[in-house]
Amino acid sequence: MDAGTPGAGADKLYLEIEGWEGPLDLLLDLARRQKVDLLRISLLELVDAYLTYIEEAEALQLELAADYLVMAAWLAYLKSALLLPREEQESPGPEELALRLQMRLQRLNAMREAAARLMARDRLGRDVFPRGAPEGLRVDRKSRWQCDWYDLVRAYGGVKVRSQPVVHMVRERMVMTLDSAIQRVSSMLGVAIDWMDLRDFVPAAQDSWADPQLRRSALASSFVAALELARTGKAELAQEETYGPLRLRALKGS
Amino acid sequence: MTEIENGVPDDIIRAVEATLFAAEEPLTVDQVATHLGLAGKAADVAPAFTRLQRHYEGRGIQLVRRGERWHFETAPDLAHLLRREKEELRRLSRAATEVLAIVAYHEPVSRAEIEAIRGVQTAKGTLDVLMEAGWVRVAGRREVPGRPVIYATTPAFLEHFGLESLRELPGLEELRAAGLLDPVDEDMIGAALDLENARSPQTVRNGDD
Amino acid sequence: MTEIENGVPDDIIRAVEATLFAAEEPLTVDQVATHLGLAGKAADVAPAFTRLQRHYEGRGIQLVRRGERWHFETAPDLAHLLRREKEELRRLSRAATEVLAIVAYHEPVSRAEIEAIRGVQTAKGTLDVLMEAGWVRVAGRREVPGRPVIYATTPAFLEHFGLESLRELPGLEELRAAGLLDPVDEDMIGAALDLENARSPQTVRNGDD
Repeated sequence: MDAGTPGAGADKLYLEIEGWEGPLDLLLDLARRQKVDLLRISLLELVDAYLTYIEEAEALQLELAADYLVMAAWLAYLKSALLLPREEQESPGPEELALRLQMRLQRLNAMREAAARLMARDRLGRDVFPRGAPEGLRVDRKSRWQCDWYDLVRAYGGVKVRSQPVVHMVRERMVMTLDSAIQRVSSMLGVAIDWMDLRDFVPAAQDSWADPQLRRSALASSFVAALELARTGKAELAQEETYGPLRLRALKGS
Repeated sequence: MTEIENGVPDDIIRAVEATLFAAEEPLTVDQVATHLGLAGKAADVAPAFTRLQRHYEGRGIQLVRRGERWHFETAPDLAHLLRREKEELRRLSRAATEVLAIVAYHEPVSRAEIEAIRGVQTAKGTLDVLMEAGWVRVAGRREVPGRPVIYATTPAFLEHFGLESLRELPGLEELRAAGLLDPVDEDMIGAALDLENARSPQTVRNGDD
Repeated sequence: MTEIENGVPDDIIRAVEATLFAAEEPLTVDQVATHLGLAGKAADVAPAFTRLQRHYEGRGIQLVRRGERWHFETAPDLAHLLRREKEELRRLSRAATEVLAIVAYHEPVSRAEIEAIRGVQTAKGTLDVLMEAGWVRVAGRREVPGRPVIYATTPAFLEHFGLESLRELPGLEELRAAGLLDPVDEDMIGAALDLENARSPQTVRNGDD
């Protein structure tokens, strides 16, 4: 309420009405002015006080919220019901309604007082204080990355396999080259102690050598390799009959 | 108790003390246990809290429990020495303080129920202010026609107002005993508006209860 | 001392305790005295500091003096509680593993070179992860146009993978022998054979060694 407003009674009333939190609030305030326990207030007196207030406000042509007027109408009804006994009593009767009104006022009053007590407690930040500069607790989530040697080298192998140029990748050309045949035949001869059949130089028919075409190329390359090794004096060849097994062995002293 | 009062406290007590002291917000026993690498062993850690609480009794600092959470704060009787003028608490309107009290004493409670107690419509902003302050939260919906939103208080409410639990609300038992916290299902204003039909079936039923 | 150790501390001690606790920064004896309305009576207040300091000895919290200012802090031996590290084991992604392998086999290597070898663009984040893991470091810039950053492995890399030096990483021949270059489909057979062809001259030469 603005205390600076020139304080005629009418102004005061107006300002107070503005300050109420609804008609029940106004009613509660009027009830408290009787200065008795809410259970023992005079309801008729309370109704009169309320109606007087509203009438004065209307006389001053103050704008009142509709619910104040509704409350006034209801209170007027209650008052008449209380004063004028009727033959056919409605249910609930006026005494019951009056009791309920009292209960409403008590409830609101209880909450108003509870609010005041709540606000008056030792409040954090006003009366009691938390630590001013807490260090704070931090949980740093740190990733510990896992990777082992096998993953690493395998990954590199994967990259290498993937990144090889693929231009020569034609199936028909899956062959054993002469170079590799020479290397293979000469290294095998190096450890052989007896004659070896040329066909034994061809890799076993398994895994990547399972392809018969590839094995034929290997046989051919091995044959040329055998001739080459013989030519350079590193091996000798023998064939007992035409189309018979071609055998070779390392030349001693080579 | 003696090893706390007179001697060196044990490791768990020291660790709990340091953790709560350094924490930026109140912590539950579980949270402290987890922080100390004792997750799931709250039962081993819990006694340290009550021992610490007793140790700090009467000192300038207290260890307090608010709901499930614990924190250190200054002793309330020193308020006059510590109060800082510059730090103005948010001033709550009368409407807001009333609504807060109604939520706390009746929770969970719908807006219609709050309005029934106050006999006036509650501005949306009032609940917003309380939620912004962190004291009130939406606690779901009531499973009745219209499924109204219901409100309840938060742990921060207990912390701010220094309550171990809602059971500590001032006068709670008396109010309950006087029937002043019973559910309000009667809208007097509505009944008044409905003057001619005022003696509606519901009202009669209520009267018969 | 007894009234502190065993009983209720006196009012000044309590007030100093609470003031230092709630303070946002370390305070001098004078500042605390002024705050308590005892300006100019620092001599009356000062003993409370040393008594408090002694009270907190061995506890989880300590009252410490830094220069002229006093403040509470967590006991030094409990400092590890303030910053706890929680380690999460995470497997390196395939992409990251490949990049790591390329760095290890080719170091120092620029990002563009890594991408050329992998044949795929390398997300910046991948290298970041490897640096976070502590296995890869920035090893400078290559003195070519654009001065690209180049990467290399760290000692932690060798340690983690149990290597004395990068030379211990298996060569391609060894990878093949271990089946790590095994083609995954038919077309790859050709690639593998070509690879063998490519290496053949060296192999022959090696044989001659």
